Amino acid sequence: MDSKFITRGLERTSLRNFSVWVLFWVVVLGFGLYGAYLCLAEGLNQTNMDNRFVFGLWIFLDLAIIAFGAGAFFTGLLLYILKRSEFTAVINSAVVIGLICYSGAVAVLAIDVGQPLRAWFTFWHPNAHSMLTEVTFCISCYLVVLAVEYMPILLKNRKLKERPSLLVFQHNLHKVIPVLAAIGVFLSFFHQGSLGGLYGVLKGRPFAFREGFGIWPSTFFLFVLSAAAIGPSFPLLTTSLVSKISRKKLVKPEVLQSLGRISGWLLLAYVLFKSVDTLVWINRTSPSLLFSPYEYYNQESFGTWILFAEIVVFGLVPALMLLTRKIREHRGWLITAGLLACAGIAVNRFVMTIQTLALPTLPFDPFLSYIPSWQEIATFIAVIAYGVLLYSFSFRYLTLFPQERDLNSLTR
Amino acid sequence: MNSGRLSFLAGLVGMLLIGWVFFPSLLYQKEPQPLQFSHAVHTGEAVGMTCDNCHTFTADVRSMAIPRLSNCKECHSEVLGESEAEKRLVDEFVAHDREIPWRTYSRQPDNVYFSHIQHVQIAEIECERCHGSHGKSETLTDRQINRISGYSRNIEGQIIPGLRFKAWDRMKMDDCSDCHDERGASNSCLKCHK
Amino acid sequence: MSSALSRRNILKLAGGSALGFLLSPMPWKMLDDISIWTQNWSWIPKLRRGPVTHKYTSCTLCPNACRVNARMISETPVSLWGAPDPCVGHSYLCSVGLAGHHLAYHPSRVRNAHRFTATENGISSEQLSVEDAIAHIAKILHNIHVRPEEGEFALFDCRPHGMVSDIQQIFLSHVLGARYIVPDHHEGRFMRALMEMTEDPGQSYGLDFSRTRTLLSFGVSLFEGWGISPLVVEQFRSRREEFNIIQIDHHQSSSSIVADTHIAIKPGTEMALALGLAHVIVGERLYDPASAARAVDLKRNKPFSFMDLTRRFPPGRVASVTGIPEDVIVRTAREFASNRPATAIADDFAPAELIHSVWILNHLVGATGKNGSVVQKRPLPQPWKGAHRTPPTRLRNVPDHSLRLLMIDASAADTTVSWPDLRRKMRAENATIVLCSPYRPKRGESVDYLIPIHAPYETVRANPSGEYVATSAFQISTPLWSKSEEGCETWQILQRVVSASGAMTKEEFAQLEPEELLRLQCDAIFNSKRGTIHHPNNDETIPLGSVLSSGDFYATLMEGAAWSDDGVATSTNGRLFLMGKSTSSAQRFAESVLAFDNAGIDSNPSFPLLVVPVGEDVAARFGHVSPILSKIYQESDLKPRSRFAYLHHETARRFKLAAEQRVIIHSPHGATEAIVRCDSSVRPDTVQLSVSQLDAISPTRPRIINSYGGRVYTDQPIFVRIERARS
Amino acid sequence: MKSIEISPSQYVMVIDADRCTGCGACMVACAIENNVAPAHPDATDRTGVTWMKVVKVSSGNNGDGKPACYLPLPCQQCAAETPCVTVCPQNAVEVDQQTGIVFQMSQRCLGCRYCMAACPYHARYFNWWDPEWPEGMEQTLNPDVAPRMRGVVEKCNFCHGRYQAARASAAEHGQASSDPVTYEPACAQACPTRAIKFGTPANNEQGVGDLVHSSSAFRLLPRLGTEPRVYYLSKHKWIRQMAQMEKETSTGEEVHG
Repeated sequence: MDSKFITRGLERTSLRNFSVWVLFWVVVLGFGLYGAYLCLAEGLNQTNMDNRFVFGLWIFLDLAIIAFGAGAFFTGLLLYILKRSEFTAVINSAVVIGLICYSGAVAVLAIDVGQPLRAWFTFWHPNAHSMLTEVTFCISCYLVVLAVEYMPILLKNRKLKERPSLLVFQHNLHKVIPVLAAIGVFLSFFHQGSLGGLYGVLKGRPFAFREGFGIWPSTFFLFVLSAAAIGPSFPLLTTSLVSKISRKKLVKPEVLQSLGRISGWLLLAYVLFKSVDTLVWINRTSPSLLFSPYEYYNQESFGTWILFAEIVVFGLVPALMLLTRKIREHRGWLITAGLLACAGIAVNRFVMTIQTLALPTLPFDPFLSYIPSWQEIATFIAVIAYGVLLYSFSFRYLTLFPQERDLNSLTR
Repeated sequence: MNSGRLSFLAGLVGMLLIGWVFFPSLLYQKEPQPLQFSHAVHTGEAVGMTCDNCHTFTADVRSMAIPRLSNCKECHSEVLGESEAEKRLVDEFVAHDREIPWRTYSRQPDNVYFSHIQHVQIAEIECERCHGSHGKSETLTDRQINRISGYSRNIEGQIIPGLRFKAWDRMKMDDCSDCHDERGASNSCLKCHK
Repeated sequence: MSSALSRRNILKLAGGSALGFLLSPMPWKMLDDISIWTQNWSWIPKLRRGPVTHKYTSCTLCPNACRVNARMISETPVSLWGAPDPCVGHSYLCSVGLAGHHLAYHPSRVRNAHRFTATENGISSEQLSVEDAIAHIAKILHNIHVRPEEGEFALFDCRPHGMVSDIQQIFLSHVLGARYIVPDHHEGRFMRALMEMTEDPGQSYGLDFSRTRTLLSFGVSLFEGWGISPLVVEQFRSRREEFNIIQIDHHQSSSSIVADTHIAIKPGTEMALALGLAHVIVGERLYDPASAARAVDLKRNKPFSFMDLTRRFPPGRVASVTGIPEDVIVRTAREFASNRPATAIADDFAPAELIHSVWILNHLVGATGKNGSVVQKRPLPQPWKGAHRTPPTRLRNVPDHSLRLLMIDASAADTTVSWPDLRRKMRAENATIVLCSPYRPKRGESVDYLIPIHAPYETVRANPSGEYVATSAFQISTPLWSKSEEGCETWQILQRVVSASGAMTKEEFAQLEPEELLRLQCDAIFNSKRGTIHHPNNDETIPLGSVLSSGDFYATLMEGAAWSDDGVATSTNGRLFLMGKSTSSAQRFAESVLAFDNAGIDSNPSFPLLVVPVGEDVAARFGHVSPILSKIYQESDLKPRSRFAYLHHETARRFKLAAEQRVIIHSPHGATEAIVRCDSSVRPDTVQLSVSQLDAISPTRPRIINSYGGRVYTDQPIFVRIERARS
Repeated sequence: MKSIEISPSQYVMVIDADRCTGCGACMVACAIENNVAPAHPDATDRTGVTWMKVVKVSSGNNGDGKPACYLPLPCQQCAAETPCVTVCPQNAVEVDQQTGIVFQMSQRCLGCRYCMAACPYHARYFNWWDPEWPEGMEQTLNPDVAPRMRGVVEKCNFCHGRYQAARASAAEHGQASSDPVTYEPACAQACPTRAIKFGTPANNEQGVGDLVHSSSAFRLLPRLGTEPRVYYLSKHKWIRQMAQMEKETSTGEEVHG
C-alpha cells in the first residue's frame, strides 16, 4: 500500500507488520511521554534525585547517548575528510542515529532542568567560563547540522524525489554536506570534550577532578577520544541489530570489519591515555587535595573492580579483540567486541556522573545511593521509543544503506 | 505579480500587522486610573509644586509614597477650581474620607530591591531621569499590565520592540545597569535583587 | 491544477507568515514575557509592603516567658527575636519560640466550634456556633448538677501555671463537686521536692546560676527544649569558660555532647551514682561545714538513717552498678564538692528517689540558700490571696470511669498528657470531653466538642516567670494582632458554661473580664512596692517605687515592660532534712534505696539490649508547632527519627546487622519494625528508640518530658532483641 | 597551611563548634528570615531546603573527651575559585566584590544544578517543590527577600535582605555605604549561645578579625583552595583535623546530621 514510498529495489515487511511494530513503540512512547509530562508539570520532585544526587539517570543517559551519537561525526570525518569512501555504506544510518541521539539528549535535558522556559538565558547571558555553556552552544548547533545532514537523506525518498525543485535542493545540499561534516566534526570535538570537562573541572569533586592543559582537564581529551573510539563501534552494532531484525544484509562485512579495526586502534589509544590519566590522578591529583583515592573504592558496590572493568574488561579486551584479524572476521565476535567497547564507554560515563555524586566530599558526609523513579525511567524509555520510531520510518522509507539492494539481490 | 508571490506577501504583511499592531493591544490589559489628575497644573507656574511636595519617602525610606488623601485634602478640602475631576475628588473621596485607589505605574517586582533614598538623596538623581516628563503630564494614562508577565508597561517599555531612545523609555534591568555603569556604581546582582 | 496551485499558495502564505512572525515582536516578546512569568508565578505569594515597626511582648509557649521583640510589617509580625530580659537574663528565643507567630496560621487551626460523633466510618465532625456548643455543654453540666450520681465534672489543665490556672481553680471552687485536674508530671516538681527537706514551709526557691562554677546534671536536657534550659544557655552564652558542666547521661544527647564532661551511665542507675557521690563526699569530709551543721541526719547513725544508707553505696559497688569506673566516681565527687558554687539538678520527670538523692548532694555542698546555687525567692504577689481554690488532683489520682464531663484547657503549645490515660477516667458510657484549643485534635485524640480559643499572641496573657527562675517576675503577653477581639480563653468558656448551667453557687466571678483580672494582678504587684521594671524600648530599669500609679504600671506592662522582684537575703540557718522532713517521706526514701537492686536492670539473655527512649520528630511534624520546624525535624538529620533504631557499631556487628537494614525489635510484650542506624554515641548495650516505637513493646506508657527530641522516662526498663526483618 | 586572601573589608562568619548545642534555632531563624517554605510532606533531609543546616558529627574513637560535635553549615562563600560561579552557564551566580557574598540569582537560574554538583560543601539547595505556606502564613513573609519558585537553586547569602536594609538605613542618615556593625545575619542573631559571629576583619566589633587568626580557627576542606569565608573554631584537635581531611585521625566517622 505504501510501496510507492519505498525505495525501488528494496524489500520491506508488509504495512500490517510495520503498523504493529510502530503501534507497539507508539504505546511505549506514550507511556514515556506521560512520565516526562509529570516531571514537567509537577516538577522534578517526580524524580528520585535530591540535593546531593543532583544528576541521575538522565545525565548518565545524555552523556552515554551523545557518545554513541559520535558515530555520525566520526563516520563523516572518515568519509568526507579522510576520504574513506567505503563508509558511504553506513553514513546515512550513522547520521540518523546521530540525529536521534542528539535530539533525544536535548529533549531529556529540557526535562532535566528545573526551568526549561528560561533555558534560552544561556544564549542571552552566557558564562564563557562554564563548560556547560560550551556544551549547550555546541550541541544546539550540532543538532542543527545533523538536521541539515538528514535533509538530503529524507529528500532522496522516492516520492519526494518526484518533485524537481526538491531534487535540485537536495543536489545543492549534497555539495555542502562535506562542509557541514567538517563543521560537525569541529563542534563534536568540542562538545564531546566539554561534556568530559563538565566533571573534570569540578575541583570540589576530587573524584572527578583532573588536571589538564590550559582550561581543559584531561577528561576533555579522554571524552573526545573515547567518543571517537566508539564512533565506529556503535554503527557497527546498530547495523548488525537492524540487519538481524529486518533479516536483510545491509552492508558488506568488510565495511563492518573496517569500522571495527578503526575502533580498535582508537580504543587502544584511549585505554592507554586513560591508564596514564588514572595513574596521575591516583598518585598526584587526588592526594594533593588530601583525598585518598583508595577511599573512593571503599564504598559498597563501588569497589576497584569498577576501575578494572572500565579499563581492562571493557577497554583493553575489546581493543585487542578488534585488532585481531581472526576475531574481527568472525561476525559474532566482532559484535561482542563492539558491544564491550560501547559498554566500556557507558561505564565510564556512569562513573563520571553517578559515582562522582554518590561519593561524599565532606569528611562527615555519608555515601549516598540513588535509584531512579519510574518517571525517570519512563522518560528514558520515551527517548528509546522515539529513536526506534524515527529509525524505523527512516529505514522503511529512506535509503539508509546504499549497498542493501545489491547485497540482497545478489543472494537471490 | 504572480499569485505565489502575492500569497507570500499577504502572509508577510498580515503577520507583521498582527505582530506589530494587534499583538501589543492584546498583550496589555488596560486599567484606567480611578480619577484624572493633571501633574502639569500642580507643577506649573500657577501652583508651582515640586515632586517631593506630595511624593515623600515612605516610613521605611525605601520608596516614594503615592500621595494619600490627606495630601490632597491639604488644599482640596473644598472645590477650588472648575475641573470635573476635582469635583469628583471632593465629592467621592474627600467627603467620604476614602483613599483614592491609584494604580502605580512603576512599581518594581518583588524580586527587585529598589531604594529611592539611595538614588534620590545619596546619588542625587533627578526624578526625570527615570520618570521622564510624567511630572508635566496633563492627564493620567491607563496603567497597562502585561497579561503574561504581570508587569506594568512603564517598566517593560512603551515601545513594543523594547527599544530605548530616552532614559525613561524603559525601566528594565539593562537600563538600571547602564546607569550604574555610567556612574561607576556597583552592578552586582546582590545590590538590587532580593 | 487549481488545487495544486492553491496548495502551493498556502505554502507560500505560510512561508510569508513565518517570516512576518519572526520579523514581528511577537515571538521575542512572548519568549521574554513567558520567562518573566516563570519568575512571578501567581501561586508564589506576593510580599507585603509597608513600614517596619517593632512590638515588645513575651512568649507564652512555655513557662519561661521569654521576652519577644516582634518585627511587624503593616501590623503583621514577620519575625520574632529574643529581647533583653533582666528577669531571666537572656535575650534569645528557642527554635519553637522563633516561629511562634506562625501558630495563628497553623494548618490545623480552627475558627469554629465542632461536634464530633463516632460513626461506623470513623469520626464525623459537624460545625456549630460557639454559643450552641456552650448551650449543649451547659445542659450536660446542669444534669450533673441535678443528678450528681451521673458522674463528675472536671477541668483538665494541661499546663498548670500562672494566673489563668489560678483563676480556673478559684472559679471551679464555686461549682459544686467540680474537679481541677493537673497532669501527673509537670514543671517545677524538682524544685518543689526541696520543700520536703527544708524547714520553712512557705518558702519558694529558684536556681541562680550566675556564679555557679560546677553544674552536675543527672540527665537533664540542658540544651534541648524548655525548663532549666534558658538558665543554663544564658551562662553558656555569657561565661562559657567559668561554667563547668558535668552531664550524667545514658545516651548521647545534645547536653552530653556540649557538656565539658560526659559520664555515660547505665540507664536507671542514676540514683546509685548520686548516693555514691554522697558517699565519697561524706567519707572524705568534702561537705560544706555550715551545711553539715544544719543537716540533722548527718549526725545520726542509726539503721535506715542517711549515714547508714550512703554506706551501702561505696564507689566500688556503684561502679559495678552504673558501669562508670571507680576513679571517675571519686573524681567527680571531689570536683563537685570542691569547685563551688556547685549545683546538682535532675529532671521534673525523674523518679522521686533520684530527685531526692540529687537534693542530698546539693545540701552536702551547701548549695541550698546560696547565691550562685539554689536561692530563696518571694512568690509573686497574689491578687486573690484569700480566695477559695479547688485543690489540684493529679490525673492518676482521679478514680477511673468517674467523669461525666471533662473540659480540657489546651492553650499550652505542648501537652504531655497520655490520651488513653485521660480516656480511662471517663465514664464508660455517656461521657463528654470538651477540648478548648486553637487547633483540631491531634491524631488519637477523641473528643466530643472542640471549642476554638486564642492562638499564642492573639490575646492578652499574664506571664509570670518559670519555676526555676531565681526571682519572681511578671510580664504581660500583649497580642500582636489587633483582630484578637473575637475568640476567647478556656476559662471564659468555662465561665459561660457554668453561668448557663445554673451550677454556680456564687456569682462573684461570673462578670470578670480578662483585663480586669490583669489589673487586679498588677494592683497586687504595685501594692507590694517591690522590684524593678525593665523597659525594652530604651533598655532601662527603674524601681517600681518610682511609678506613680497602678494604672501607669499596667500601661507600662502593656507596652512590653517586665517586672522583676528584688532578691531576698538568703537564710542560712534553717535545719536541713536529708532524708525528708516527714517520717513518711524518709521512710519511703529509705525503702526505695534499700529496694534498689542492680539485679532488676540486668539483661536477660534472650532480650539482651536495653531500650533508651527519646522524644521524636513526629511531635514536631504533626504537633502544634510551626510547620517551619520541618527544617529541624524533617529536612535535616539533626534529631533522632522515629523510624530508626540507633545502635552502636559494636552492637550492630555483634548482632550481624548493617546500617539501613530493616529489623524487627522484639520485647516480651510485642514487636515493632525499624531501620538500623549506627551511631558511636549510643552505649554498646543499648538501643535508642523514639517514644512512638515503644507503644508495641512496652507494658507501660512512657513519660515524655518534651516531645521534640528530648528525654523520655519509662517506669520500667524495657529489654529487647533485634532481628533482621524478612523482606 | 592557612592562606587568608580575604579582603579585610569583606564579611566573614566565624562559627564556634564548641559552643554549638545543636538546638536548630539558626535553621529556623534562617528559614523565616529568607522566606524558605515549610517542607513539602514528602521532603526529606535530602530534598529539603535548609540554607543553614546543622549536622552532628561523631568522633568515632578519637574524641579526646568530646564524643561528637555539631557543625552548622551555611554556604561557605568561597573567596577563591568559587566553584559554583564558574560552572553556571548563564551567570546566575556571582561574587559581590564589595561584600564578598556569593549571590545566587534565582530569577536567572534555569535549574540545571551544575553548581550543586560543583559545590564541595553541599550548601546549595534545589526547589524540588513549589514553595507552599499554610493559608494565611504567607502574610508573615519577610518583605526584604523574594520567595523563590520551584525548579531553581538557592542558598545562603549571609541574609542579603538585611544587608540591603542596612544600606537603606545608612542612606537615610546620609551615608553612601552601610556601617558593617549594623548588619548581622539571622542565624548569628538567633544563636542562643552566640556560637555564630559575623563581621568584617577590618571592623573588629565582634572580634572576627582576631578569631580567624586564632590557633583554634579552621576551615572546611582547605586544600581545595576555595578559601571559604566561613571559619570554624574548636579547641578539639580531632574536629579541626576531621574538617580539614587530615587523614590520621579521620577514620570511622559517621554522621547523623
